[in-house]
Amino acid sequence: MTAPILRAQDVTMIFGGLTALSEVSLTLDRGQIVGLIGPNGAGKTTFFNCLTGLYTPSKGQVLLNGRQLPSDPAQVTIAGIARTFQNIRLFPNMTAVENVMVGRHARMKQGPIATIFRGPRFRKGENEARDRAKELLAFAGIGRAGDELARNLPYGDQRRLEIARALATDPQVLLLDEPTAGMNPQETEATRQLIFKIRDLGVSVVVIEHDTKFIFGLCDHVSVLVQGKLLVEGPPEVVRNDPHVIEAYLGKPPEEVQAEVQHAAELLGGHDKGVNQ
Amino acid sequence: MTTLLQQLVYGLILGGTVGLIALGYTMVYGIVQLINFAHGEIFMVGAFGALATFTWVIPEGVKGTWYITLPLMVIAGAVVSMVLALIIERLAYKPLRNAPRLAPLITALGVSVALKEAVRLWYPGATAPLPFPKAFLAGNIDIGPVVFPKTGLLLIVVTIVLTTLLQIYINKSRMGRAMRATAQDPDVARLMGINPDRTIVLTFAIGAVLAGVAGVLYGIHLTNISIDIGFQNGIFAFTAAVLGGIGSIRGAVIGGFIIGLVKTIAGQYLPGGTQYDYVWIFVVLIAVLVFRPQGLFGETERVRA
Amino acid sequence: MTKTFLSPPIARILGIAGAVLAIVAAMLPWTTFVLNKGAWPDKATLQFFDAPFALTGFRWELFLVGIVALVCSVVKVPAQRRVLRGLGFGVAAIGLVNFLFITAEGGGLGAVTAADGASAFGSVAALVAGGLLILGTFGQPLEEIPRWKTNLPTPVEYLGLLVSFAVLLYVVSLTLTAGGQGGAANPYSGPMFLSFLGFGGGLMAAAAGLGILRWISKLSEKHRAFSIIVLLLCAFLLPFTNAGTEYWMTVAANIGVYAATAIGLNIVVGLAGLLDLGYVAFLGIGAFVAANLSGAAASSLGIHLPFYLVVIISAAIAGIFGAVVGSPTLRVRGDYLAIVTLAFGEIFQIAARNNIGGLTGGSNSIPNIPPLQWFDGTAYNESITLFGTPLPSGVLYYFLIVVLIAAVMAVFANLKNSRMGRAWIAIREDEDAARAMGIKTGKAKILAFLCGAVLAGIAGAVFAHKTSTVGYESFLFMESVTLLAAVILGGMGSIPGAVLGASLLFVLPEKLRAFSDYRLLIFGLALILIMRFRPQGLIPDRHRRAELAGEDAEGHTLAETPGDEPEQPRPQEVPAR
Amino acid sequence: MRKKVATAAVLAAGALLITSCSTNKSETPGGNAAGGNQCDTSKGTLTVGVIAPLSGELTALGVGIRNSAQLAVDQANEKCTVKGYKLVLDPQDDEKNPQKAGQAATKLSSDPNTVGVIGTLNSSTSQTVQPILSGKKIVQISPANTSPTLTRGEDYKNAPKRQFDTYFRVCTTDDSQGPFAANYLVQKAGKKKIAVIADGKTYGEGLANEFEAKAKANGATIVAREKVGEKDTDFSGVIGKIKPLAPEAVYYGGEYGAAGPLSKQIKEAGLNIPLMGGDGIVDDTYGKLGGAATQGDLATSVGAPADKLPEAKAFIDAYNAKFPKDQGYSAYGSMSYDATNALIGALATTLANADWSDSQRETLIKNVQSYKQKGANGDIAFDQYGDSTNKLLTVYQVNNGKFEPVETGKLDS
Repeated sequence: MTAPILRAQDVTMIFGGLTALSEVSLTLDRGQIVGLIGPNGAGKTTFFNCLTGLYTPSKGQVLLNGRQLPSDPAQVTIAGIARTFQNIRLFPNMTAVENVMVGRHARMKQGPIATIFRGPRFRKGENEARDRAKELLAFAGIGRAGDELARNLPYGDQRRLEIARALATDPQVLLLDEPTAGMNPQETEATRQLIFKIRDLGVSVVVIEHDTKFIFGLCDHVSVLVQGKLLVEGPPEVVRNDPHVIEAYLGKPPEEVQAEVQHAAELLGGHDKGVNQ
Repeated sequence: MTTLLQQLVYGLILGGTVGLIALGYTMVYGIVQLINFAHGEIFMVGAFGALATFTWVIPEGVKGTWYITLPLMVIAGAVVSMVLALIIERLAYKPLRNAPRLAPLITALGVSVALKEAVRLWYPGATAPLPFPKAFLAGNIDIGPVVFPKTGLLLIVVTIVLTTLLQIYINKSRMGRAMRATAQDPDVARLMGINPDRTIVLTFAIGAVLAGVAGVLYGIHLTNISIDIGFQNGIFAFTAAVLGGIGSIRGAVIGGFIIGLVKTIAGQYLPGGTQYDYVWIFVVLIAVLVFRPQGLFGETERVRA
Repeated sequence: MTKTFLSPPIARILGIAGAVLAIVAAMLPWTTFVLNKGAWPDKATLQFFDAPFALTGFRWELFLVGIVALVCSVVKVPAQRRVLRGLGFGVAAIGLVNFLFITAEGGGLGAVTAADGASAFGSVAALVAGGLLILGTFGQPLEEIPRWKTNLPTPVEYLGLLVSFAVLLYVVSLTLTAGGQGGAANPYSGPMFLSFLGFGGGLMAAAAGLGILRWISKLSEKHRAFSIIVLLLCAFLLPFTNAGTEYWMTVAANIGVYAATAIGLNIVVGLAGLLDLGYVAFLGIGAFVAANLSGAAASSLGIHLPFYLVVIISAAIAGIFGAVVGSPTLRVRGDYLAIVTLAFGEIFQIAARNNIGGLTGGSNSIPNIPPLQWFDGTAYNESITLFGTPLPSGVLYYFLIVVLIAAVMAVFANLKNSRMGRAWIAIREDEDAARAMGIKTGKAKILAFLCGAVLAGIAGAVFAHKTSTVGYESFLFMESVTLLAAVILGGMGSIPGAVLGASLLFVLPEKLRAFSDYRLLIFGLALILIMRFRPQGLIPDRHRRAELAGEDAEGHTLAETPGDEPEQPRPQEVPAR
Repeated sequence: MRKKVATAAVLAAGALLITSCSTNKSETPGGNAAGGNQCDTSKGTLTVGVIAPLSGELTALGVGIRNSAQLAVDQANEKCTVKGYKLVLDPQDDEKNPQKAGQAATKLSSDPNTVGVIGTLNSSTSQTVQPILSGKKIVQISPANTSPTLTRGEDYKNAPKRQFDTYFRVCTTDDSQGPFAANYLVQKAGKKKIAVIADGKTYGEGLANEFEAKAKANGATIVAREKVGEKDTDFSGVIGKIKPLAPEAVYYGGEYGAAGPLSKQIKEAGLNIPLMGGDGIVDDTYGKLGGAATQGDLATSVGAPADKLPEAKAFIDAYNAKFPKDQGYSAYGSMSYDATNALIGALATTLANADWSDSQRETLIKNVQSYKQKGANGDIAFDQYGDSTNKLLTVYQVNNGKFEPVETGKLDS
């Protein structure tokens, strides 16, 4: 086994006396898809923010390829972690292609002087970025939408655009924050396929999701976060059947939930309304 | 030593004015995140309103009777300021409630320019500074060689009293709670049955009343007003509000006193003297914004993702 | 949104009636008395039957609009109701301006109705005609703006562009000279100019309704290089038109300096979304640097460097200050930053007033800065002869400034459509998301300030020589607000917008000197109204324009012209947080 | 709601138009163009330009200049001073901005009928206007520029050199008024410790500098040199600073708007010393702003005392009759009146036997140069630099809020 690409060790986050995260660890191997589930307020997004440099953990550390993660989100992205947001945060007044080209920002090398004089090298770089952006849009399945303003895209396409934009930063790790929230079953399924495709590109993926069914059908490894603590982790089938998880996560006696989950599994594509955290 | 004490006195008096205006900035910003540029002009208009009342409304016979004149002028200044602020809020700011932040800020600039010009054009004689009645309380309290103008003392006392009352009101009353809730999160406040619009209007009104009172007291203290008093004192007051921590009542007033002291002390002792005393206020402003944007008494801004 | 409260036939009749009434109005007498101050007024009272074909001035304009409206309401033209509505606004504007003016001048409503045995219902009729024309468009929903083919043979498209730009040149020249130069000999230049604006605005709105403006803009985007060359050529041809007087060249050059500065500010405000309330300080820094290096007698340095060096030094120093002023952006957010910039602007002003380091001349300013010299030694403020045409003095400055603006526009456009520009826009749209894309936002923002300041510094160097005196009074807070207003009025992030905004803010006060006492008041009110009704500005940025096009389908007019009342407040999008 | 705003805007615009034009109406009664006695104006109309700040902070001063020039022009038209021509005034706003002033000058100078320009108010604006008008040989007479450099160049003390043939001024320069005040205050009034305060503008700073130099030469000690903002109303910082230095008098370079409150606040702070200023503070508003505290304050002004001159009284009466609503003629009104009359007088001489054309401009310049008349400020004539020859200065003292002349004399230097 190669060394894990991303490793969070005993990450603890304290806000003014309130412990939001307590010694949470997570390991992500190359080409793996890891899911993170938990009830509202369990600290999933806080944990995400620690992984993206938005927060610096009060204790513990996050290592990317064995190196300490920088504390600035921009540097984290440059180092190779890209993310999407729980509530879509595109650049609404830019076109889809431009949105993705913004993602290329860190991978382009053009100074202001070159920009002003537009030499051949500048044009080459610009064209490459544009081509790459179109490629990624096609990859995400929204190739037609290139010249539409992001704000005018349908909801599902906006989610895909956000993923394409994140991919444009050439990440090694992609963090997806509720990628299927508010989607219908078809869209959810398409997203799942897209994430597999991304994994096949060699990008490791971490997914936060409410839709347990989606997570269990997608991930190689699932961690359950409850009240800032890691409750259980392991392969989906193990986690799914863990009684603690069922009780803590859904607040219902295990049997009842068990039945529900199985019932849901039968209805292919039953979907979560995407309750916002 | 005498010089220092004297400058401290002057600084405190200026600080009283600035603090009173700063309350309006801090409350409005706390609730709608708008730097209400026009607030300084509301202060100015309050002073002019009181002067107009004195000149044309109060009968000749009682102009010298301070216990009639003073309350009337203060009330007039406060009412004029409040009415104006409410009109502005309704016509200029409210329609922009959901616009990007720059839009109301630019509107506020426009309101400020328009108000100042309107007074210059239509208040008789306002093209030059106008004399303001002292009405009463002439003279000083002498503390050794240091003079303490009685009107200045009044300004300071009123500032402190009004601030205390405001603090109590906001902490104890139902509307006060509504204001604090709206400042925290307007959407949640709405869910809790609070009408954010009413709360915002109330905030503007209270801020304007305080500014109006400040305008009248400022005029009485300095015995002259001009259309330019709004902009400068407005900037000072905004600095004070930021220094004290936006949203903090106590902070605004303490910030005001600090600003007043900075101006007089810097004019006295720092290089450049009075030529550069404004510069020091701006330096304080920049330094606070850069190094402690939450101010002295403000909460740390939470990072939201 | 579009109401259709009239039955189509009635609406149609109303429209035709309006058009006819507009023509009639042009021929009616307009005032009941003889205004006695200039050429225009006696013609205002002219009885049509006294001199049947002597329609001049605003009545000629009204007549023309009326004829066009009549033709358009009888003949089936594309987007008929849009066209008629635009023309209706034009008619109403002409009527309103003259109604108000004559009423005020004549001391009451009698002046525009009937008094002393004379009747003069011209302006009232024009107002009614405008109203009818507009009313007549409520019979059916507004049509979509027609889209014209943009895949014609290239020579035809070139020809179309050439003609369009020639018309543009003519319109600019007409607008500048409309109403005459004003002053004592012609106290009516203000209303005459406003009437012309109503006229031009009405026709432009009609053209916009026909989709012609969109067609032109599409074509010019398609043939970008060609358009730029033709536009530049047009700009260089302006001195050869009627507007080629010394006065208008001076005004145009002054506008140019501010337009160039406004474009610089547009980088900071329009692209990066950072409000800068002290921006004029950079213009001032550039100007003071240039003044000190110009060899002016009053400058304490007494150094005289060649102009191109001066420009570079001015730009560099302004840029350094820009970076310094921008550096708090690393820690300060949003509107707090606006206050920081305001504070910097005030500090600059106080320092300049106190003659800091002997560099600014203090209250005496730095006078007698020598004019620039052409290679053969011709001073820029001398008059020259070009192609056998004598050109007024100041025209060389005008040419220089056209080149300056072209350069600044090119820089702006290049920056905007690049990695850097996209980063700025991304920051404007959503700063956290931008950071998550690997953009070092602090660095990018400082760079925005730096670029903006550099452009202002260059403009400042030209400003110093052009004005010949540089003092702190030219760089007060109000100037910063005016520049900001130019950017906002024109449309944030839009290049032609900044030029148009600067032009309007400087031409209008020139044209309306009679109301100079109200200049600032109107200015303040205008800021409020723009933010309320058209926050995207007159020529919105491409992105925002696309967004408007979406709404157009629902039937709102695209108010391209300043004379038009915008149809409805467009809710500004709420940026996702 | 939106409609309401729109309606309000339209109404406001309408109100603006009406109010702004209603003053015109009194000048041109609608209907009949005749205005009393008819002069022969067969040869046409000539323009007298005015460049002054007509919007912004300095409006009061600018309007005073404009109205006074208007008065002079109207009187000339009534009296048929310039045979065969009607004169019109063309006031231009310079927003106190040099660039705008240049623009205004260009505009005026491109009109072939512009015979001359009255203005500007600020020395800094004059600096841009001078070369433009000079290039077209158009006379400029300033009622208010006090910087000596405008007429005599940068080195005006040692090597005076005329800058522009076309430029004249009727007001005095800083280098005569300042020293005159210093002589009086130090030698006559015996004040040896003086605090000098200025408002940072060209006029105030120049005056204060000249005063300071001469006062020092006279043996006085300048205990402080302070600056206040031109828009300030609160001077406590400055007062607190000079108070412990125990000055015997304060010299203020600036205008009455700030000087009145300053004087009052000085006295209220317990400093019972007189304030002295230049002609910029000689205005009744000074007494109103400063109240009883101004008693005993001093000022210098140009020429013999105004109310002793019949011309001055005539001017004031005529002005108040003509502009009852507007602001007073303010600090520079009478100067503007004199300047306009000088221009018109010279023009009348020039055109006594000739028609107006560009070739008359040289003659007009000569005639202005040799003009000599009594005006509202005493004798109006120009020396070889274009400065006023009227070096007569008067010291005034405030008594019951009014400036009363104390002594009149010349600067003997």
